[in-house]
Amino acid sequence: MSADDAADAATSDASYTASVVGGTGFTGGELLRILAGHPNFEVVQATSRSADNMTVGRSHPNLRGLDLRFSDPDDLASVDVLFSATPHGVSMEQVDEYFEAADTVVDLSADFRLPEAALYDEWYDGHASPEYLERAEYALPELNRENLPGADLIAGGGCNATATILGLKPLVDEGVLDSETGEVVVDVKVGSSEGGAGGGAASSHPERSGVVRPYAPTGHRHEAEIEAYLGLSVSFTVHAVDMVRGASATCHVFPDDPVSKADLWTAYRGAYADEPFMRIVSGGGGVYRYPEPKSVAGTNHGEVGFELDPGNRRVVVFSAIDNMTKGSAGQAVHGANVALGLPETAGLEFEGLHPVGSP
Amino acid sequence: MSADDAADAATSDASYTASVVGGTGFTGGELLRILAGHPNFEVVQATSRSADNMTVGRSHPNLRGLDLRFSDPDDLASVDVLFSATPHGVSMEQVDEYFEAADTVVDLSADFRLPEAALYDEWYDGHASPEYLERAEYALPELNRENLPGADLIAGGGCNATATILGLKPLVDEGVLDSETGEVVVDVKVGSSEGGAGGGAASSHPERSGVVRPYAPTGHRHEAEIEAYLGLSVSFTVHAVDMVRGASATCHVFPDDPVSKADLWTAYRGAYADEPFMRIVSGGGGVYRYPEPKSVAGTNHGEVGFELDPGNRRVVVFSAIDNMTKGSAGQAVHGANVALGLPETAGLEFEGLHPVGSP
Amino acid sequence: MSADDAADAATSDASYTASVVGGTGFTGGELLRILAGHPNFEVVQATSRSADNMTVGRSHPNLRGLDLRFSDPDDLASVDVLFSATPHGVSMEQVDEYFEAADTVVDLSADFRLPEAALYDEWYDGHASPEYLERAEYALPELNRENLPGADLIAGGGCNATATILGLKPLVDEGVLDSETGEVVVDVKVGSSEGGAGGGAASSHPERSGVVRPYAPTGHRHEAEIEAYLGLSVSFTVHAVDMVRGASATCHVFPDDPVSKADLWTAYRGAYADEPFMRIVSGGGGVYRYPEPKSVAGTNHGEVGFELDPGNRRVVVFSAIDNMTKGSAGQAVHGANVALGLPETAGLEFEGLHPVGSP
Amino acid sequence: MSADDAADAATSDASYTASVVGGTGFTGGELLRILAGHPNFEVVQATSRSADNMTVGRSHPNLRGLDLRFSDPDDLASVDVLFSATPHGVSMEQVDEYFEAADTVVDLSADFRLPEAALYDEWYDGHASPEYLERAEYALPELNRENLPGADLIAGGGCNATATILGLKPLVDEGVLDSETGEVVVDVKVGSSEGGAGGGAASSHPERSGVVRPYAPTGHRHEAEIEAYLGLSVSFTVHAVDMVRGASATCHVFPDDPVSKADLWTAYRGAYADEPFMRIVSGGGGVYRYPEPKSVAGTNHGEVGFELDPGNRRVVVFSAIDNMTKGSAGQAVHGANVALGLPETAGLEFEGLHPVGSP
Amino acid sequence: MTTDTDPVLAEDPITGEEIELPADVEVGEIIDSPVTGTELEVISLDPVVLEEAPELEEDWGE
Amino acid sequence: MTTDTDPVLAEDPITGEEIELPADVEVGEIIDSPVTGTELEVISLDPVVLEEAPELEEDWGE
Ligand SMILES: NC(=O)c1ccc[n+]([C@@H]2O[C@H](COP(=O)([O-])OP(=O)(O)OC[C@H]3O[C@@H](n4cnc5c(N)ncnc54)[C@H](OP(=O)(O)O)[C@@H]3O)[C@@H](O)[C@H]2O)c1
Ligand SMILES: NC(=O)c1ccc[n+]([C@@H]2O[C@H](COP(=O)([O-])OP(=O)(O)OC[C@H]3O[C@@H](n4cnc5c(N)ncnc54)[C@H](OP(=O)(O)O)[C@@H]3O)[C@@H](O)[C@H]2O)c1
Ligand SMILES: NC(=O)c1ccc[n+]([C@@H]2O[C@H](COP(=O)([O-])OP(=O)(O)OC[C@H]3O[C@@H](n4cnc5c(N)ncnc54)[C@H](OP(=O)(O)O)[C@@H]3O)[C@@H](O)[C@H]2O)c1
Ligand SMILES: NC(=O)c1ccc[n+]([C@@H]2O[C@H](COP(=O)([O-])OP(=O)(O)OC[C@H]3O[C@@H](n4cnc5c(N)ncnc54)[C@H](OP(=O)(O)O)[C@@H]3O)[C@@H](O)[C@H]2O)c1
Ligand SMILES: [Zn+2]
Ligand SMILES: [Zn+2]
Repeated sequence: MSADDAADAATSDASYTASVVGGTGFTGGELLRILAGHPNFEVVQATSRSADNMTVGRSHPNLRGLDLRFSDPDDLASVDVLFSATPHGVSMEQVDEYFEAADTVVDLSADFRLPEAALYDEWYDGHASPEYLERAEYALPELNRENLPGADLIAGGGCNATATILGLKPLVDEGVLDSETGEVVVDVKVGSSEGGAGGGAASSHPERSGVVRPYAPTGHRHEAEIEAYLGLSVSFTVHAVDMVRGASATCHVFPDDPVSKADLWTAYRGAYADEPFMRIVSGGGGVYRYPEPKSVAGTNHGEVGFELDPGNRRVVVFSAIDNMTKGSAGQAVHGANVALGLPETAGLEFEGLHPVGSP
Repeated sequence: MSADDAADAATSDASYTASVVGGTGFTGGELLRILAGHPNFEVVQATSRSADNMTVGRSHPNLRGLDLRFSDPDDLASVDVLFSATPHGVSMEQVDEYFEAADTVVDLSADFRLPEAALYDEWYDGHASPEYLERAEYALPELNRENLPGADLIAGGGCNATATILGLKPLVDEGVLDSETGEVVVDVKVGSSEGGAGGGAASSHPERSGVVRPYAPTGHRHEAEIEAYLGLSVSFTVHAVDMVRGASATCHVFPDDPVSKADLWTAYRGAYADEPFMRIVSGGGGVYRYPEPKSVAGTNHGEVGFELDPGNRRVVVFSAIDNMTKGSAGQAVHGANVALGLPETAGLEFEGLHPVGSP
Repeated sequence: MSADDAADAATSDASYTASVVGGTGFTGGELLRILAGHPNFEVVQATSRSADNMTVGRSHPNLRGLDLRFSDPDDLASVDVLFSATPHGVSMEQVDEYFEAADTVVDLSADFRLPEAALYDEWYDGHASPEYLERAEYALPELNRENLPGADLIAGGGCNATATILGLKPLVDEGVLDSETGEVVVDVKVGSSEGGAGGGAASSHPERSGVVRPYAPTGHRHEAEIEAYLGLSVSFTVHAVDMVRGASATCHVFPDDPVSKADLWTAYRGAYADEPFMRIVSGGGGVYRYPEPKSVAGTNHGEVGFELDPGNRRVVVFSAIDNMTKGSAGQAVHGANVALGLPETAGLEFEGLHPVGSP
Repeated sequence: MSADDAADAATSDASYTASVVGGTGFTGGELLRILAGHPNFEVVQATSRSADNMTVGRSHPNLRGLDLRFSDPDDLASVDVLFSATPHGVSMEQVDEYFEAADTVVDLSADFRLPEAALYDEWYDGHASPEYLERAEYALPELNRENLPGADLIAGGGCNATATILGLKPLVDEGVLDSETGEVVVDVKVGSSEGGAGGGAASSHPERSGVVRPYAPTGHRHEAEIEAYLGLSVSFTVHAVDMVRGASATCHVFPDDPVSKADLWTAYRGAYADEPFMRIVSGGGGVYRYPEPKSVAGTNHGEVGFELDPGNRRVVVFSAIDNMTKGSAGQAVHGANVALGLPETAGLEFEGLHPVGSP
Repeated sequence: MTTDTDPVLAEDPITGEEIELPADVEVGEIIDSPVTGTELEVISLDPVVLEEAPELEEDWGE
Repeated sequence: MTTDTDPVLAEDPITGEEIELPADVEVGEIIDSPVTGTELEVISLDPVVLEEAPELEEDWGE
């Protein structure tokens, strides 16, 4: 079944074969988890160079029920949709092979996220296949839903960029913020799964436990993505904290004109009331009054909330996602669902746990 | 629909109304989470005295999508199935009212777990409704599947007892262990959700973080349950460790006659190969070689594994569950599925996450 | 021995009797720990209403070696120095009694931190003993060393305020920042001990584990302290993260005029090179490149560091302390050491641990 | 100054030069921390192959105040005491060189712990320098104080063995346990620092967080040490749990003859009442009723406690230490203090923190 | 026909939207808005008038 | 008909059960048993003979 059959696919009996390149990795494993429970996908291949021929459950204990072994990424099966979850730089080299094997390619790396080759020269080490950049669509439906149907190269967003974009977009849409507004400070806190399965000394449990560690004080590459898609230049700083899953962005913004809490509710309700995965959590009672990564852990939900600080003419926006789902694999599947005309929430229904520790 | 229609229910369109008494609690919230995703249940009531009229999502942030408010436990709605998740002692007092409101009662407390009133005198403070004890069926299908169909009073097992029973039952069934065998030491490690939502000073984050704390050095009441259902007297010690969900039982046993690893595989495969929720994890490669709570967190799975220690003529058995699911709410729903003739895994399909921190 | 004998005290054989009001609390326990190892103090009383007559070691297991029992705060012993570690509002009511019992009073609450009664009307619920405000000296020697010698009412700083003040003061002193500069965003991450020993539902282990939780989105009272002592209005937001000890302030500032990294090093070296407890950690190699709470846990050290973000004309300043030591009890003892003419580091020599988890 | 001057050293002005081989490692760093604060040692060398010429503070952020750089282990300085903290197998190869450089060698590895070469054949891969085994003294003063004075080859105990030996020794000394008694089950829980600084995939933060992981189900080499020094064969199982520092041994023993709680108190008080580092924590009130690793974290203390289980004729013994101090570096220094005739607690006075998370 | 278990309707004081409340709400009761989660105080019943409840910060200490 | 992508069959050395292995396994390769998860070494190919692989405990240090 090819992407141009997408129109038919809205019925729940559409079925696509899929492969996952980079199946031993964290986001690769998350893709496998989601696709295994997705009614419209059948995973036929998961690749690994290091665990070739081993069962998938050996790497991902939650997938022990899956009857699948890793195979070599050099022998790509022919599938409808190929998901690639490799480190930056791999898929831009492999994209031709990917399209020989598949009709639709969904890439989770940064390789097709930015709209122009020049940005790869500025923020990365250039681009090996710039001709694909125009063809690629950013996977995040809350940002780019209208361009996804029928897209055949889908680029998953960066996890920290996703958290930030989801938090600030309603303010940009409402004109509260634009490129002329003053400082936009985005202070991000992330879990250890952001580093991927191959972490080094700084990722060892004794060194990484209990930290609040500035790990990207300035110059994080996700700034480029945020600027490209929100039109805002942001002052971005990322801290590692003691959790495994989760990215939390606190955005401190200073609108030129005063806004009221009702304005903010209107802006966020307008943007997200009909979104299947977005929740506004902003004050209220009980323990969970604002967005928190652990409220959305394991889910494709994004939580956003805000508070006014009139004394400083500031609006604080909180945004929380699970970097492994909404921030990567879940977003990729969500984007693919939209591209293929499947129900948006297919495969992404898990609502999360409570109580839950540091998921 | 009443329990005696159970035979019809194997089709996926059977539908039961349900209520949850104790809906603000940890296992009450877990019941609500599972039932909300269960194709055959519709939750019509969740009770709370302390949060009467508040939304369920205020207590359980993962249930913000649920359009339900807590109501008073004194006004029980008429339902097919009433789940009670109250502290020990409440449901033995309320059971008549429960049966006025519902055809089937599933109780998660210890109130109907033990088979005889005398055991409540010995281990608890006696029993207020001993006439119900015979009627009650222990919820764990791996132990009691044959007696569950049609049962209308179902008693969920204790979380630590469940972990232990699942670990040792195959050895009892194979005759490797019996009441004449020597010492059976069960050393349990549990997460903080076992204490329920109302924890005191010892449960505060600063005091409870990072602990290995003997919290029931001896005399834990689950010994009674284990003895009642396995016929074994066990030396039981429970430690609190730094996780939220999870119970892990390490059983050190000393069979009279030598057993081989192949014997053990035969025993455990015989017991669990056809069980939908049980996994044998015993050696092998990678990071996850033995049962671990985090491999099953959020799921209704139980993992069991074993290792031989010939020098000490010992068999070590490891058993890991999530106390909130397999150890309480999931087991209760699993038991109810069997009792009502529903597909066993209905509502319990979540397979868990990887990586995951301290779930 | 009274405070006016301070001049003699620089010899290591000066000896002061001390009492701790609020000895069961977290900062009270930390005071007892520090004073027990302090060569110039002898603790003669620790008060508690709830644990009257119990041993100190029952509340604080690290102090089991201390032969001391709690006594009633209504029966204050006559001592040289009284340390009060009670919730806000208590010491402003008790200060007359305190001075009847002691020559020198060191208060860890907010009650004497702010210079003017009007600020208590604005940020708190007014002040019961405003006549003491002028007499009080802020305890932080890095800010207020010259006014401490001979002071007899010493007000310990707020933990988050301390982290912020230590981070920004060098920039204020150098004129990089002043009240006319643009936005100063301070994004703080704190551990659970900040909540004190009496935490409620939000502080329970299951709810508090693994969080990134906005707990003071705006309007935190420490803003008042920062403004009072740095002359800067700051946009302040505090998040709870999964650690027990520690406060980390990330300050995002936008100087009017460009600064170089050399300027920053000059400013911070100028401010802190001779400070016994301050360390500049700013780039470099290995795992610990910037300030981290766990690097200073248990110590009276403060770490500060900075990074330039020329693209956004931003300077990011990181500041990390242990809220229980540098942020409260350690600062109080440091301030008392200066006030009494004792060696500054007396009792505060512990250098911390590595590796260390979530201290 | 050489070891035979030890008699003079009881005065606090004795001074020994020391080197630490393996200074980048976890126990090497802990040695450096302790020795830096030890009044009778002056560290002149810390070796590293991988961080040669780097500052010690780069590896161990708590030692930033130390003015010392790593140097090559091939160029050993001439010192009074050489501490070696290398992986198993290194010091048995280097011991001749060590003694060329130093009068006294303190080894933290397993290389000189066992009394006979045959045990190395059985439990390890043989021994390269068996002629030193008789000369070596086990470092733990609670076990071996009488043989330490004047010893010039001191072998630090294994961390898990130390916890177990401290827990069971009083029962062995009192004759409650001997080699004829029935099963002795020792169920151990340990933190991630036991794995050393070079941990692999299983030690990464995402995989190691929140675990209860059987990491040595059977056949742990510390069984050999325990048997050698207690004369007991123990059934030993080790679990990794989510903490960084700490080893907790729960010993389940079944004495032939009934013992009373008074007997147990007598046994443990007899063994430990005069020990400077041992504490009996056994019941009582408050949060900390039994031994806990976090109560002793960072200290050289050992906590032991016990409970009777008459129904099972069982005694449960709990023992908690910090593997980095009492379980390795602290024990090594304690042993060296005794060997050299220094005050036993010199350098080891730190009493720990409260509250403290997962240290 | 309305029964006493039918939800009652009210205006959310923050967003102005119509929201549903349980039939048995009482004056003075604190109840959370289904739209914003904000805690609201029931000021009057016929019609139901709601106001933002004063924030209780007990668990959010410093 | 078998193709070179059809799985090959072998006997699990621990349980004696028949297990499926990928078509392209090679002698000397380590592969985990789908039944027990145990790491098995491929000793020969025609027929496939498997043996328990020596345990690598690299990540399980003390
Ligand atoms: N982690 C996150 O939160 C997150 C969020 C958003 C986006 N992303 C992006 O997603 C991608 C994957 O991240 P991750 O965290 O899952 O990384 P990871 O855990 O390190 O996994 C990388 C995977 O790629 C495979 N791989 C590496 N080099 C390859 C090559 N040259 N050819 C084929 N396969 C190769 C690896 O397996 P073998 O070595 O066995 O082949 C492994 O399965 C990255 O681009 C990352 O930026 C990650
Ligand atoms: N936590 C576990 O891992 C686990 C495992 C197995 C079994 N269990 C058993 O499950 C039961 C619930 O445990 P939990 O951990 O969920 O406890 P929990 O978090 O403390 O919740 C108890 C619930 O019961 C309600 N409640 C208390 N007293 C009541 C009464 N007299 N009448 C009506 N409702 C009452 C409480 O709400 P209101 O006060 O608002 O009414 C609350 O919703 C216990 O019997 C426990 O032993 C728990
Ligand atoms: N925790 C921090 O990180 C931190 C940092 C900087 C400043 N502070 C400030 O230090 C103070 C203490 O904080 P904490 O965290 O240590 O609090 P805590 O753990 O709650 O302890 C408060 C202590 O005060 C006692 N107490 C309460 N009310 C009292 C009264 N009316 N009269 C006499 N004693 C009373 C309590 O004991 P009994 O009830 O048994 O008498 C307890 O010992 C607060 O003002 C706080 O703002 C705390
Ligand atoms: N961790 C514990 O809790 C604990 C407890 C009791 C006993 N022990 C024992 O203490 C010893 C050290 O353990 P650890 O946890 O500190 O290990 P670690 O963190 O891995 O450190 C090992 C150190 O040895 C150095 N090293 C490695 N091979 C060497 C060689 N061939 N020659 C010279 N130096 C070498 C390494 O540094 P370079 O590679 O830079 O030279 C490193 O500094 C082990 O024998 C362990 O069994 C550890
Ligand atoms: Zn934790
Ligand atoms: Zn942790």
